[in-house]
Amino acid sequence: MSAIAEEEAAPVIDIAALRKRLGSDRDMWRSLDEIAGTPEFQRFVEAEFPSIAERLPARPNRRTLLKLMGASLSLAGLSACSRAESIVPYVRQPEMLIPGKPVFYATALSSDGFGIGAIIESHEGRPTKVEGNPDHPASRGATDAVMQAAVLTLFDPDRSRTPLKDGEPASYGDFLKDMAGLVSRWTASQGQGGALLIEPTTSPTLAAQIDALRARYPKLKLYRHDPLATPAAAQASQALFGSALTPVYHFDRAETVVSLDADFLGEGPGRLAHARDFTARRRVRSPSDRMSRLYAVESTPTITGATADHRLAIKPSSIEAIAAGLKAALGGQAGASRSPIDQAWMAALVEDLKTAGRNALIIVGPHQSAFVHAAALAANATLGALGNTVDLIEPPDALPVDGDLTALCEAIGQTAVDTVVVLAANPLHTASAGLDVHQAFSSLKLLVHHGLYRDETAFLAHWHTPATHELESWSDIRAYDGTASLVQPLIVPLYDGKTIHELLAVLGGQFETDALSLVRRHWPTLDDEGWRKALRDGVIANSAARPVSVTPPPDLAGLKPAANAGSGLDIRFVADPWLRDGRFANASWLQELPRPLTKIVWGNAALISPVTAERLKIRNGKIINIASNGADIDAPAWIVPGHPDETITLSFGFGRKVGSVAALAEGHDAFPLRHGSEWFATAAAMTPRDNSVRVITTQHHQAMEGRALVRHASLDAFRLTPDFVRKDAPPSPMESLYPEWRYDQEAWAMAIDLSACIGCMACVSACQAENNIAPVGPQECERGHEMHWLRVDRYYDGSIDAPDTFFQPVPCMHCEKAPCEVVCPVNATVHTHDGLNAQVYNRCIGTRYCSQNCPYKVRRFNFLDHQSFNKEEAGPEQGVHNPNVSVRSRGVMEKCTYCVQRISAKRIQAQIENRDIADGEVVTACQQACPTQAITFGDRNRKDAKVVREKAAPQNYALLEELNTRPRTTYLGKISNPSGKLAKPGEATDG
Amino acid sequence: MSLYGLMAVFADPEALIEATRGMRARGYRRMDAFSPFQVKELDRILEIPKTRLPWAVLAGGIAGAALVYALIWYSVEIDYPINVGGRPLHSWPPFVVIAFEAGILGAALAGFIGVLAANGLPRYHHPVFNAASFSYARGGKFYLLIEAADPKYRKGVTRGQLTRLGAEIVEEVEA
Amino acid sequence: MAEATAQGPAVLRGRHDFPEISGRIGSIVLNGRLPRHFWTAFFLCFLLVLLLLYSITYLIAVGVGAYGINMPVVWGTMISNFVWWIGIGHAGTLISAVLLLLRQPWRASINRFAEAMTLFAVAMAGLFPILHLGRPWFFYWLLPLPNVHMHWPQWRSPLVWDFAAIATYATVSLLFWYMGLLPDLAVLRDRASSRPGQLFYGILALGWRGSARHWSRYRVVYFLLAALATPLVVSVHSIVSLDFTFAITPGYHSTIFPPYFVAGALLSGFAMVLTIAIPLRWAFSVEDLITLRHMDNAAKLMIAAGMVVAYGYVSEAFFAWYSGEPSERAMMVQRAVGPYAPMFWTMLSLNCGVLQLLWFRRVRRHMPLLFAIAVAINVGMWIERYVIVVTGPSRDYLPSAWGEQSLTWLDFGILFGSIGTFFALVFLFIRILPAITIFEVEELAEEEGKLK
Amino acid sequence: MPQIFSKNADGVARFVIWGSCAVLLIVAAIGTILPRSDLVTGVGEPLAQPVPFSHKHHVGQLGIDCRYCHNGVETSSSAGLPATEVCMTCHSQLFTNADMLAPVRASLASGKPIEWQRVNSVPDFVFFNHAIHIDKGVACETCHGRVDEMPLMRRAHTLSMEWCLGCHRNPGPNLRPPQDVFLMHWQPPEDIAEIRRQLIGMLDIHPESMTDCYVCHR
Repeated sequence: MSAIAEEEAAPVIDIAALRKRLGSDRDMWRSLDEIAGTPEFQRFVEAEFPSIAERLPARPNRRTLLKLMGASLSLAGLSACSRAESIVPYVRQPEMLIPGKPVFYATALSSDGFGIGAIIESHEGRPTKVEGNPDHPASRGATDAVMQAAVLTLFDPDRSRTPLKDGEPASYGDFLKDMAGLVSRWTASQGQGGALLIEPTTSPTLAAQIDALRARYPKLKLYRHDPLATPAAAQASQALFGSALTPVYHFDRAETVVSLDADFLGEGPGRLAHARDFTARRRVRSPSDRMSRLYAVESTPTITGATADHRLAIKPSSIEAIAAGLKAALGGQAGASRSPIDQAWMAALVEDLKTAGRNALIIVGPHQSAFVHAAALAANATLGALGNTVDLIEPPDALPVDGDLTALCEAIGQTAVDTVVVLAANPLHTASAGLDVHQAFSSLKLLVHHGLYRDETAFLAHWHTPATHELESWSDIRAYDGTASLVQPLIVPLYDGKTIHELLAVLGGQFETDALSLVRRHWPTLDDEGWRKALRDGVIANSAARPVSVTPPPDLAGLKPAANAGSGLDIRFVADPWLRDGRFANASWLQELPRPLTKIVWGNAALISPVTAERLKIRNGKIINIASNGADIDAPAWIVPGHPDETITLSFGFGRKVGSVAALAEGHDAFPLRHGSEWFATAAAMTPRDNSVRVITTQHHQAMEGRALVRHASLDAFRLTPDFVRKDAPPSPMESLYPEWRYDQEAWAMAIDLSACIGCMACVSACQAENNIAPVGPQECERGHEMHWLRVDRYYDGSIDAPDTFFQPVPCMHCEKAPCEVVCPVNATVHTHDGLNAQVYNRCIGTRYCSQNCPYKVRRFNFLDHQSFNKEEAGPEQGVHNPNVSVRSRGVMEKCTYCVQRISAKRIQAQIENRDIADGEVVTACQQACPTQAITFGDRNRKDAKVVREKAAPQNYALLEELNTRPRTTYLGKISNPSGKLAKPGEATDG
Repeated sequence: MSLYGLMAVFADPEALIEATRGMRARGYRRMDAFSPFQVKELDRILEIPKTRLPWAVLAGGIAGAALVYALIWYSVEIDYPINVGGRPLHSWPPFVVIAFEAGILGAALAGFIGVLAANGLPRYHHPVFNAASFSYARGGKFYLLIEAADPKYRKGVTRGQLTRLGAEIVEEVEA
Repeated sequence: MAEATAQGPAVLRGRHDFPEISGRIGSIVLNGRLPRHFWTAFFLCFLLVLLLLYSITYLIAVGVGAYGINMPVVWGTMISNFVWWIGIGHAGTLISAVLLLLRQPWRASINRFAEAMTLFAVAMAGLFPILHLGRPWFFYWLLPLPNVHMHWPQWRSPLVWDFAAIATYATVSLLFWYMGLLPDLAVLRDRASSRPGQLFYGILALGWRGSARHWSRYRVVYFLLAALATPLVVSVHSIVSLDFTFAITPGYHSTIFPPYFVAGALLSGFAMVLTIAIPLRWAFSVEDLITLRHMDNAAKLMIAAGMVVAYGYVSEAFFAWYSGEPSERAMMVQRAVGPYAPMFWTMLSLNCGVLQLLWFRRVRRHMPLLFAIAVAINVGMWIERYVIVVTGPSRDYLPSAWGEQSLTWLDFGILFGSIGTFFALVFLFIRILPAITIFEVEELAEEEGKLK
Repeated sequence: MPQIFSKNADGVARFVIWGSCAVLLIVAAIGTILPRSDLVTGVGEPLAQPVPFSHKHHVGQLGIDCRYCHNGVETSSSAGLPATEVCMTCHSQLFTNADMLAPVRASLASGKPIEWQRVNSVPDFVFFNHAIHIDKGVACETCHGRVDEMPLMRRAHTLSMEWCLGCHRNPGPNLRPPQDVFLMHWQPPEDIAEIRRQLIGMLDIHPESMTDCYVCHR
């Protein structure tokens, strides 16, 4: 790929030239149109993305090229950087656009409608990497797997490229013509029969536009379809306080946390902030340090439960009883009678909560029933936590609507609605059971669909217009705490896309507008300086929502536990952690990213507990038929230790056949089994079929086989023996015939804190994005050919029904006595002076001896041509490639390099400035993405370096140190904080 | 058409040995014996000097080993010193292995080339092939050649002596 | 006929004279006195040669991912084939060199094709390290060639040692074999009736005329080559075994490997000698030259080597347990009960079970049975190599990385292709060169006084 | 029996033996020399350019600084090629209708850039950074040769790994005071050896770490 780095001579011509021309022009877009027709752009496009150029649809070729060009154009504009209209480089990276140097921009990515701040790295106008925005409350500098994939979906060749009229390519002009007709019709009828179907959104501009539309067409109906909607919290707060409020949690203040089926580390728009704050309270380096404690009651295994000090797996329908019991116990009543958990557990929990007082926090899974939410609010209030560890704010996504998809279908049925404009949603895939959206939509007079892909709904629509990717759009968005951010384009739309704002404007009769002015107009409060600052910082200063102070009525306003006897099987629906409701199904990175606990890739399975499997004589991969009131689906079973008994976990997001990547994946679609917006169903039936399938997973063995791999101890045990990691660990033999090799310059080293690691897989995804790691597809994964340089091992320990779960990220250890190097016959992997275990791809001949001899098995081999070398044949996906990392060819070994390209960049910079590399200057991709800062990287030879401090911790140990490989990567043993009263043998000491 | 010598054919090794001993006794020196397989006594009778080829083999072995070890040493110490797995540049134990193999190879080549050179092979055209009676192929025949250049060689006499020593055929061999 | 030669140390049977011996052996080559179905058999082998060519083309076009290997088991059949063939390559040199040094008369009539077998086996073996590579076209980077990258081989790598060992072994075997051929080529030269025949064998014979002076030097150097080949043959398979023992992978990292591999090599080597000799002596009706005595001794050597191999198995398991190293133990247990258990037990039953039949003289002298056992041992030894190669990495230090590989058609295509090629070469050899050493048999006949 | 081979067969045999030895030696020699020869490396052979741009004229005679056109060279991995405008800054005044410059004017008019032929290139897996070399006192001349004497640009050195390593192992002889890196016919002062010794210290150059693989391959 260095070709791009080396050959950017071409863009520099263009940009320099364009910069000059743009300077004179008022309106950037017009000037774009002027210039972009010229062959100069096309040449740039061909130089930069030959294959894109040739893969572009024939008809609107010129225009698409123009869009592509816009990339470097907008950058051109911004590097001229003087006009408020241009987008502005991030303030921490004050770099002009110089070929070969990346530029960084702040924006915000949407997660289920909520914003998470991001900083995008852009090379010659190509967004290549997503990093977190440290100034953004929802990111705090961290990212997750889904955010990392944003750049990949941007360059997805399957994206819809042209407007479609009844499935036939049409011009945007024709679309506008038809819309003009619609507008005049609505104007006449005040919007009679018209309806908008939107997704959940927090965009203030969008909200304003919708208000404007409703003002313009009073009879226009607005429906919201969110397959992942969790309305219970709002209902509870509505009932208790008369207004729908959203809780905001402050884990940095929480001493004792009780999670009632809440996966606050892995789910929800605040997950990254939660993870940061939660683990910050649990960072133990010396016996005197303190640690918060987490009790987790959950109805399906989550990474939160895996992190918990005490975990209880239970049927989802039993949570209400626990909530009731908890509230009662805290309320001082001895009413915890029918609580399904054992008394000692409850007692310890309640005692801890009481001691914690206002620093306690009871958090409820958003999918749980309104009663549970209410009970938790009350309990928090009793403890005094309300207003301290949990605040209530006006919901950022508040938008008065006329109902959901069901209501819409009814309305269509009653012919109250004959025209529907679907904005971004894909109801045909995500509609729940018994809701025949297809039939309903087919009866419409006009169905307009606006989306990123030509998805199931688009196929049905009379008109489909491509949406812009969020990295191509001007917009704005609010974070989980209400903080607003501006969304700015990194690249002018690659394909013929329009932002949702433009589309709404069109429906409002403004045909000649652009998203930028629409958004800008919505923020009159910001003067140009403030606007630029907002763009630079990625957040709009103090726009966070103010907490509302409330007091819950004692009687929970009559909310009662739903009287469902938890008879039979429960079904617990979850959204796939990466694909969500299926919208990311076409992102190969996400398909191939192992699920945190099951390590399943390219598919999903029905998760059940070992006991249930035992009862029904089911093995892994056995196809089971799951029936729940009326509907039924087939899915392969997967046995998960610690899964609640008599419960099946089904995940949404799979089973899509639209999209070349999505179609590759196996897995089943759980929506047909779902009723309404329920998150768990009771009284389901499960019958094994006779066939089985192979569920693809990247980790086949779950036990540590009694080896001291993840060394762990309880806080008490740690206080007694701070160096517990040494206990009954085989000693490392240091004597050798050979003299030691000295490293007197930098000595790069990494420390990974296993207590902090929550197994969220963000690091793996970031590594893939940074290092051009090829996805290989389901068949190859099944054969064990996957390529991730960094893997997160997951081990179970203790009883199979309630095991302890451990995560252990395993990158290359960069051993000082590297076993891989001595066996390579061609010097393709050798040591550098700063102690890196370098891998020279162009020297490797693929004997695979190094991997053979690597006890950590962290090396990855290109068994086949996984990605094309050749820029001509590689798809537009190559647009996402990091130009500073070689693309590896077939037959070559590769592995974690400690992000050597980042080290080199920083060293060259330091050398030019004739200084040493500062501590913390070099940040590896995994470290940068990690929400809990579990990974520390730096120069081991600097006494003041953070990594040295980490490695000085008593629980620091090297993996397999008995082999005397002298790894540079070491681990801090996992420390948990179980209550002394409940100490399980497994937890009391290290295992 | 000069004369190379007299070729006498014998039925079996014993006869050949006898004849050879006899001719030596009669003072002939420039003679050679030919047999389908080695007849050990002949070495002594013909006073064939002990070959020095073993020394050549030894030299070849030492040379091969030394050269290759030197090459390795040069490559790791001087030409491209590089840290491999934290081992010292000149970590001799592994290098010895290759040197050993190279030694064997050198020795074998020296031996093979040496024996061909010493025997003056390949020698496709040789006077003995002029002898009609001389054939390897018939097998079981054993030959004694008295060169005409031998000082004691007398045309009739030598032929007579050979016949008396039990030669089946005695034939003149042209050079 | 078994009792006919039951007693007596004599290697040869019946009375002979020199023309008869050289004539019989020579005419196989010169007059093409070939048994029926010779060419049919050759044609079948040739089909396998085509299979090999196709498989190799496919492998290079598509990539090594096309056969069974994966993470963590990155080594597969290419390596086991390599070790297997090298092992087979050992018996030839051992028979001709070691038995020569030990003055074993019975070596005479079987050493020639045993050496040929060595050469072909080594040729096959030499193929696999290259096919094993991810980028085979760069195999020459293992050689210290002058290049503009200033790159050198990494001399510490056992693969480079392999390269040296195999190259040396191939060369020395070739020289040794050719030297042995010289006098016989001379015989063929003089027996050849056709001009092309005369020229062909004449050129190869280098004008050998059996001069007494030549013979004395020839014998000395021939013995010296034998003396060189003997440590070489031991070193070669020891070095091959170092490919494994040098690695820290459980199941590889074991000091018993070198002797155990050499013994294994002899076992498989003699098995292959019998696999070829038994049909050969029958087809060409040379039972009186390659006699039951040969078969009997080979069988005895097999069981001797087999017992050493068995000891290897035992000590491997014992030290895995005795070392107390958890991963070693786990690997050993997994080998016996894990996914590869069936192969492991087949290996044991063949190499240690079936072999024991050879304790019985009746079995050793019952050709069909002996042949069956030899084939069984060949199979068993291949399985042994495969088990060694895959079980270690599939169960190494981090259980999270445990995994198995599953073979594809390509693994078998290449294995059987190579076997076919090997036999095709053997057929060609028998057709073109004397498969039995004429001059040594004559010498033997002379010494044993078996002359008319 | 009759002779199979004629008298001169032995001569032929000897010739074949010694001949094949000779052939082997020759092949080895060619294999060593050819990859380093200009035939393969293309050193010194000028490429035809759309516009016969003469560094000799612009640098040698007019003395235009390198950075005027290659403006990224001090800050970025890539030196960068000049935009058409950059050419036209002068040529809108000078030689305004020289035929030679027609392509340049055409380019400006049509916006279609001039397609130069790349002269100095390294493979994709080699990551070369201009800035660091310039900043550490490695002159343009050192790698690109006396461009002020090249009517048409040509490759001055092989740019092979061997050649790169030569300097990365022993940079001293190629160093000059950083302010002089853009000078063409630069005459080293007589105390250059001393200066270079100081430069290595001053510029904090570590030759021992400059041969680490990842310096060029990532």
